[in-house]
Amino acid sequence: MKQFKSIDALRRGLGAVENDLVDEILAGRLDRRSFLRHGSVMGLSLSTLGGLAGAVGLVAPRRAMAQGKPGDTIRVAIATPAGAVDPVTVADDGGLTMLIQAGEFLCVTQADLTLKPVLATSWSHNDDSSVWTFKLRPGVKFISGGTLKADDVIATIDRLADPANASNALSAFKGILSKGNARKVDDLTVEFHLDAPYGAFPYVVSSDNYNCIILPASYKGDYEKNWDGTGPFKLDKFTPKVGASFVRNPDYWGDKALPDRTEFTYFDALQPRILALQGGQVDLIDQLPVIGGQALLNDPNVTIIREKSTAHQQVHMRCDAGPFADKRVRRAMALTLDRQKLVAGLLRGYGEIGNDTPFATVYPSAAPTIAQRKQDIAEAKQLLEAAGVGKGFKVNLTTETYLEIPQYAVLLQNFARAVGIDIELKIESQDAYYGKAVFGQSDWLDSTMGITDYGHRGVPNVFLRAPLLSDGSWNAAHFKNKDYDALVDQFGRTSDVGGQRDLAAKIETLLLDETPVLFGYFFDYLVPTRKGLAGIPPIPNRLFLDRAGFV
Amino acid sequence: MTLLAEADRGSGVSGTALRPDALRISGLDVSYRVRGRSRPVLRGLDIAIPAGGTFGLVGESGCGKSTAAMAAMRYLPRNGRTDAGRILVGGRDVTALPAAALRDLRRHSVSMVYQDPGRALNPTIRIGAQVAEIYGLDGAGPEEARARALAMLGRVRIADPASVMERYPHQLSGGMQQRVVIAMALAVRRELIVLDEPTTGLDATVEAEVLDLVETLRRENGTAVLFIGHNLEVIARMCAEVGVLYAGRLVEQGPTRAVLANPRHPYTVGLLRCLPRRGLDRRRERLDTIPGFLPTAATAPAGCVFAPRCGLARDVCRADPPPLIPLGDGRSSRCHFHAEAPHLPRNAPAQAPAAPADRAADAPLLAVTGLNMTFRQGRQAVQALRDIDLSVRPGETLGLVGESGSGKSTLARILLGLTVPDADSRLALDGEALLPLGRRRDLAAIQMVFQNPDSALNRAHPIGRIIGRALAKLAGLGGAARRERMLALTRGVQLADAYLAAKPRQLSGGLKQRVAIARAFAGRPRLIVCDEPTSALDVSVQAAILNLLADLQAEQGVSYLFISHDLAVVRYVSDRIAVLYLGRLMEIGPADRVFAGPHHPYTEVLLSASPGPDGAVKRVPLSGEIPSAVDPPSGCVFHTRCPRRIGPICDTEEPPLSPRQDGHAIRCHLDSADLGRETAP
Amino acid sequence: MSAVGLPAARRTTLGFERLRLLLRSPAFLVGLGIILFWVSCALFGRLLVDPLADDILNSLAPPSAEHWFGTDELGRDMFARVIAGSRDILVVAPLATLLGIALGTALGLVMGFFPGWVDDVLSRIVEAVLALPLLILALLALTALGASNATVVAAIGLSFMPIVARTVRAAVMTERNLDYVAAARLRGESALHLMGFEILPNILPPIVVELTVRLGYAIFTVATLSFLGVGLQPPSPDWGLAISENYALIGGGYWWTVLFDALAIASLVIAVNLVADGLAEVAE
Amino acid sequence: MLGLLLRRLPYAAVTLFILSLLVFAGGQLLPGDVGRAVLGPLADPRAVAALNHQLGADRPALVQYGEWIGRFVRGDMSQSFAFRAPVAPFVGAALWNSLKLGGVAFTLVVPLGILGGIVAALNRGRLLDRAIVLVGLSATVVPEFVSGIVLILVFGIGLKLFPISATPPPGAGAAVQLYYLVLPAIPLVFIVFGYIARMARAGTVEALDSDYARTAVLKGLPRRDVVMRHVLRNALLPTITVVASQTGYLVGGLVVIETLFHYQGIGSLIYTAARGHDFPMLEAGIMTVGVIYVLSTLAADMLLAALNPRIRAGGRA
Repeated sequence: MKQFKSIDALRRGLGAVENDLVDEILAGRLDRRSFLRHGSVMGLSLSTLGGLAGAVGLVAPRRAMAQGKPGDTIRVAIATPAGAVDPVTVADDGGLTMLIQAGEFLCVTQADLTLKPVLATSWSHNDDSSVWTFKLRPGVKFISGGTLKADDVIATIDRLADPANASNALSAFKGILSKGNARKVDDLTVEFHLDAPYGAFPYVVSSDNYNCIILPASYKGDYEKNWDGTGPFKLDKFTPKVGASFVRNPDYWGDKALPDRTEFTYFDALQPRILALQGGQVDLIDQLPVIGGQALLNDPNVTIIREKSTAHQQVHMRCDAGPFADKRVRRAMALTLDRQKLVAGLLRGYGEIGNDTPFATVYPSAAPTIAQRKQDIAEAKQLLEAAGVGKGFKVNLTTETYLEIPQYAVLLQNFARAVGIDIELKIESQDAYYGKAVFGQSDWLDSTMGITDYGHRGVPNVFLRAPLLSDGSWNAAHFKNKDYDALVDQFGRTSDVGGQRDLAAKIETLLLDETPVLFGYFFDYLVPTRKGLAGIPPIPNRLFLDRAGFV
Repeated sequence: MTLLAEADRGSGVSGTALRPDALRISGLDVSYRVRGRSRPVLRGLDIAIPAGGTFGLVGESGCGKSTAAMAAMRYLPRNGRTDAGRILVGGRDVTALPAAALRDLRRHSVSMVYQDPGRALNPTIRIGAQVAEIYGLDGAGPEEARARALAMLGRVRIADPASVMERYPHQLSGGMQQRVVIAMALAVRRELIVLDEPTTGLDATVEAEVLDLVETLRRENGTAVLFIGHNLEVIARMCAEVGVLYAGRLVEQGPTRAVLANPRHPYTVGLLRCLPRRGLDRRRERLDTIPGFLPTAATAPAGCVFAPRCGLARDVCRADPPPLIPLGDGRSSRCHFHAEAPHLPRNAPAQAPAAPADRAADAPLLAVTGLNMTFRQGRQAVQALRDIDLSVRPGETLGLVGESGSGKSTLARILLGLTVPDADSRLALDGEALLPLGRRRDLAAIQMVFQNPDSALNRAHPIGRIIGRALAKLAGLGGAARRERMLALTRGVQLADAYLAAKPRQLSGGLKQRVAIARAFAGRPRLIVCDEPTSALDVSVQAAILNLLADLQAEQGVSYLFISHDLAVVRYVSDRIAVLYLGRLMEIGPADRVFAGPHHPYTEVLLSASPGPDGAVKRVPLSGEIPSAVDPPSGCVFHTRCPRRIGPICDTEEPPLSPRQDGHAIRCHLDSADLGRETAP
Repeated sequence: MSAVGLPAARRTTLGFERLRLLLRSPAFLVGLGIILFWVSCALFGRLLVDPLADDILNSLAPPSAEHWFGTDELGRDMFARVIAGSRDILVVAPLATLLGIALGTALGLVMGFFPGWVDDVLSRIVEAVLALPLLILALLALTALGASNATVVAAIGLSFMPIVARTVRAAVMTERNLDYVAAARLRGESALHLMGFEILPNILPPIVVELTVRLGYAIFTVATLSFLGVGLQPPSPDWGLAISENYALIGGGYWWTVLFDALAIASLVIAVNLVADGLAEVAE
Repeated sequence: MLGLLLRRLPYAAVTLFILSLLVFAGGQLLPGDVGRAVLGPLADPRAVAALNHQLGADRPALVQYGEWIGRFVRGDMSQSFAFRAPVAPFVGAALWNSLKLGGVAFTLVVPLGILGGIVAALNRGRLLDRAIVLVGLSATVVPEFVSGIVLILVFGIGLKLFPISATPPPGAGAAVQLYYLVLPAIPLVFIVFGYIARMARAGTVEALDSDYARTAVLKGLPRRDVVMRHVLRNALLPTITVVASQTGYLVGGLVVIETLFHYQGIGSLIYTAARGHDFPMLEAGIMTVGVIYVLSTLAADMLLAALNPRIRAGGRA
């Protein structure tokens, strides 16, 4: 039941792009989730969005997220941070989990890919999305005592955008935001002048870009000394390589954290984490891959928090040399995959099938019109025949030991065998696989065929750019296509979802034709918890515990 | 044949008639289980030693004599067992005693002195405690036990026993260690003491002292002795009775004097004929030998165990084992034809090979002048050899004698080029400077025959390869020529061709030594250094090897530098003799002159320490231990131990090696007239 | 003197005697039997079973008539994997052992043969390497070299080198003072000849014993490295790797994914050690 | 004794110096670099270069080593690359953990192993001997991860008798810490038991067969005295060396146990440092293990010397 009156009332306050979004909803091309997500990027307040959604009849599916009781101590097993916990350099899951306990972002990507305002209350952009204006939340106190101001945000962003700073966020800012381009409007307003128009910019300063926790302008690079931030927790005790504990921050600007205390214990390997949960020594572990995690998935004493994510494993095929230089061969390889079986078997259903493009169906911009690629051995054989390798060939697949990648590799090997492609596996440690991570000194970037892990992102932009653009620094497939580059550039500038979808359809078509990278599946984010623990938001890779408690 | 005196040992002690025999072994069969098979070692052994009596059990290696000793102590190895027979010690059957009684027997009645005293003492316990332990068992309190231990160490003539009490075994010399063991064995008065080769491995001078000590203490305590040995001289000195063991059987037994004087078993006869005796000279008469190989009890034939090697053997010998036939006067022999035994035909012809002409006038083959050898030990410089001048003429044998530590082996190694002497030393072979091994031109010229044939042959290589390689390297031969020369060489050392394919471990010690000799002769050697070439061999084998060396010398005109501690052997083989003490040449000269005297006092001591089985020489005692080469005595290095020290001059001034007569030179301040001479003819 | 012929007792060769003794030892025979079983599995296993064939939809099936040892997470037959899992370890471990023995023997020969500064310097280096536990050493080597069958061989071989060298050095030290070496010197043999042709054949018995002992360690270490994820890599059905991949599953009741591999490792190392023990006893 | 110590110390120092050189040289072989290791594969190369520069990891290797060794000899273990904090506390904590675990294992296994070996030797050839030898052999050769997993399953998850982690909660008392270390110590006991028992058995057998034991028996000493006074002291000499040689393993070689039982010991410290290219941490960890090894061999030598007068006088070759 659509309430056109209220829609119109709401629409009066919106710009052209936002109105386009409403059009999309009305045309039935967006589901509630996508609508909310997309709307949040535009800077529409959640209440506005909620009103719009309600008006157009998109009823929120009530998630049964039980609320725990306050005052508990939550014990968590996470991966050992690989090095110093430093917002500028952290690159690993353990480290970022540490960062987000006391630190906060301007906005946070929610489970449904919407952005929740946190330290920013709202944001807006100019016509071509090249200048974004963020309004900051007033009255936010740093643990160290100061109050959040525009200067703090600018200092934080400049610190991360400075190429001289060993900043891990440089990749994310590359081509989007440079140092000095965050400008103060007033104490609570910041303008970001982008290098080029970018429609999904808020994600770049959201929890998606986990280095972007906002620190005081006076921060000196000694994070482990003071664990400053604005978050619901403050550090109690930290022992490098062993663990950390946090207590409730009584001065938190928002709802005070429920747990009295959170205790993180660091583990180097996954199996001991699983055993620790089974042995009752911890209440949850940070993340569970399906492979190796079966014991917990079936454990009646364990509840699995599950959320769709866009994390996946890319199978790249060198487009510039070797057997895969012919796109027919790449397509043939893609046609050997039985994706249903992959998801059902390898992921036990905890994931969804991929269509050889980064557009997971959870992205609102994914084009709904593109047909799903299916296993077709006959066609694959024809393609190989046409490419002159009907008899098959031998090829090496190099990859890393991480999550279920080795098993995926084995399955690929078995799939490919059906068309005579004989895959030899070379499975290395992550160090060896990534090497120096530059062309010519990295198995990842130099191999004929490889599988690489990519984490969850709130928008597909990152996946579309570095791994696939002609000059992309992670372009292991050595895919060079001017049309593609142009399409992605356009996609980045486009902020209306309809336009994005049109472009996505073109990109997807192109990628399906070229198939530089196989996207076999997107796997779900799973967090196993002790039964009775509630209040943990199912946000992929971001463990927020302020609402956690036992029922 | 002159025979040994001192017949009254042991058996003459009065008042023993009523006491039971100290040891009575009857019908003893012992076997070992080796690799799952039972191998007999002793068969039907009968021995009786009266209280206070002395009995020597003599035999060559593998005859079972040590097994007899251990069986008497009831301490056979784990795989050994007594199959039959009784062993009575003081009337008590040790094979049947319960554990406590056996311990009691060992505490009070029987004790033992071992072959290797260094290993018989616990390396981690002080000497004092080890000796005192015995008195503790005897019921003495700690104080008393220590006091008695101290006294006992004094009785075995250990100088400064109080300090020795505080020392550990490795801090003592071999002789001292053996004294300690003897002290423990004789700490309390016992009925029987078993001595198992107690002096093997000790220098002759030390051996003599240890034997004297045992004899004295034995007399004082009236203890009976079972003496196990391979050395007839020693047995003759120590024992009233002797039993000759062969392949696990006693073949002859009787009063030592009578047995040695008039042996009645072909084996005993052969054994005695093998010994180089005084007056024998390789140039005149060859030693006799025993053919064949030593069997063990397990490999001995069915009939008489000696039959395969016996020149008198007839069919009956090969069929029926002879019993121990009593001959009267307490003697017995296990021989069907004991009466003929003294007429055993010679195995080796007596005729010495035609001696080469006396070449005393020839230019020396080897000339050593001013040889010094200093090596560094930590920060100290140790002079192992000092100012050695000597020469060896072509075809001549120079005997080199001296106690262990005198520098004999170092000298040999220098000649061979294995060790580099101090820079100013001059060595020449045929007038040409003798360079260290790496730069030596004619390697074949100087070769060596080693002491231990087991280690001298590479046990991984077949004999043919060992000799063949030497021929290739030293004679430059290859192919058929090498093969031909190899056969000639092996036949020359009387080694059957069949052995060429065998590995060393399949050969007996004597055969191995033949291989080593063949190897030394592979090139055209001018000088062969023989470093105790027969000391590891049994007497019967030694004779064959000495004959062989003599034959080869006569044939090829090679010179030998013959190192040995056995003066009888040295005397037999040498033309000239050099005596070393603490790296100094003390005496050098023609063999006859050195033996006849005048002797250097040290030579005199050496000679008196080994009188030979038939020589009764007045013992000249040698006091103290050989000083350390690190800190040699001032003046004459021998002055600290010299029985003829004349005064302060010996302590301060080193005497020169002064020529006496006929190429005889002695390093002593004394005049020739005042020096000792050989007492016996 | 005429040769009477070889003494009878000495005629049986030592080698034959040793073999006879070995064949009387039940422990040795059991060990040998187990090793032969695994070797035949390694040789012929893959002719009979396919350890890689997945039946992904039938994963983690318990043991049954169809899958005697059940299936793993990819639905692969555990029986096939256990059988085939013997291959890599039985290739890698012996090769690593041989490499270590070869290098260690060479080094030990040099050290033992050249006392003085050569030995001093090498000994210090060997000692320095020995200061690190074997596993750490192998881990470091593999981290540096990257994991593959070849690098595992190299890493373990190199880690064994100093230990073997020390054993060989000790053996050489006693040998080199024996007179046969002096005799060889006296005929002008080169150092290489002395080491390789004179001394080496005589120290083979301790080297063979060392070899069998090292083989046990090598199997142990290969399995451990695989377990730690730096040794053999997927999809090898290697036992240690399988245990590493699956051990977190046993808490969920999937014991069959680990048990049979564990038994396989245990049986193989015990067997090798039984054989090593037997050989060592006989070599004495 | 002191002389022996003074003689051996320079050797120990040289050994450690060579060790540091070897590790340093080996470190050059590690793939990638520290900047990449810290920032991850997806980081911008400019950031990687900046971090390498900050850490000084982009300087010539010899310069880095020179600076490191210069600090090390002054007792400064430098800063960790990955943690950008002094290395010493990390190594200290890890070492202390390793020593605790190794200590528990040692305390259990040394008496057990020696007793087992002696009992076996005294019953040579009998059933008891064979049983001890076989159990020792089997326990020794089964990898820790096999026995460890079994223990975790049975006692940790099944019976819930013991915690499956070796790390006690912070602030735990000695008893609790011990309780946490029991389970992880058991696989170590298994591994080491066989070695010690075997050496103790061999030593005892040798001593029992020795000439001095014969002397003692033939003196008429009761068997108990022979064993206690004459056999054991000599018999245990080789065992001491074995125990010492296992110290290095029990301190530095516990990567498997540390992984299985989630314990921060020096072994896993070294391993993660190597993987993270954390050169100062790697060097410090290895030098620590090296020092432990050197010290334990030195201690064993001293003990041997104390028990064996021959060594005391001469020193070992």
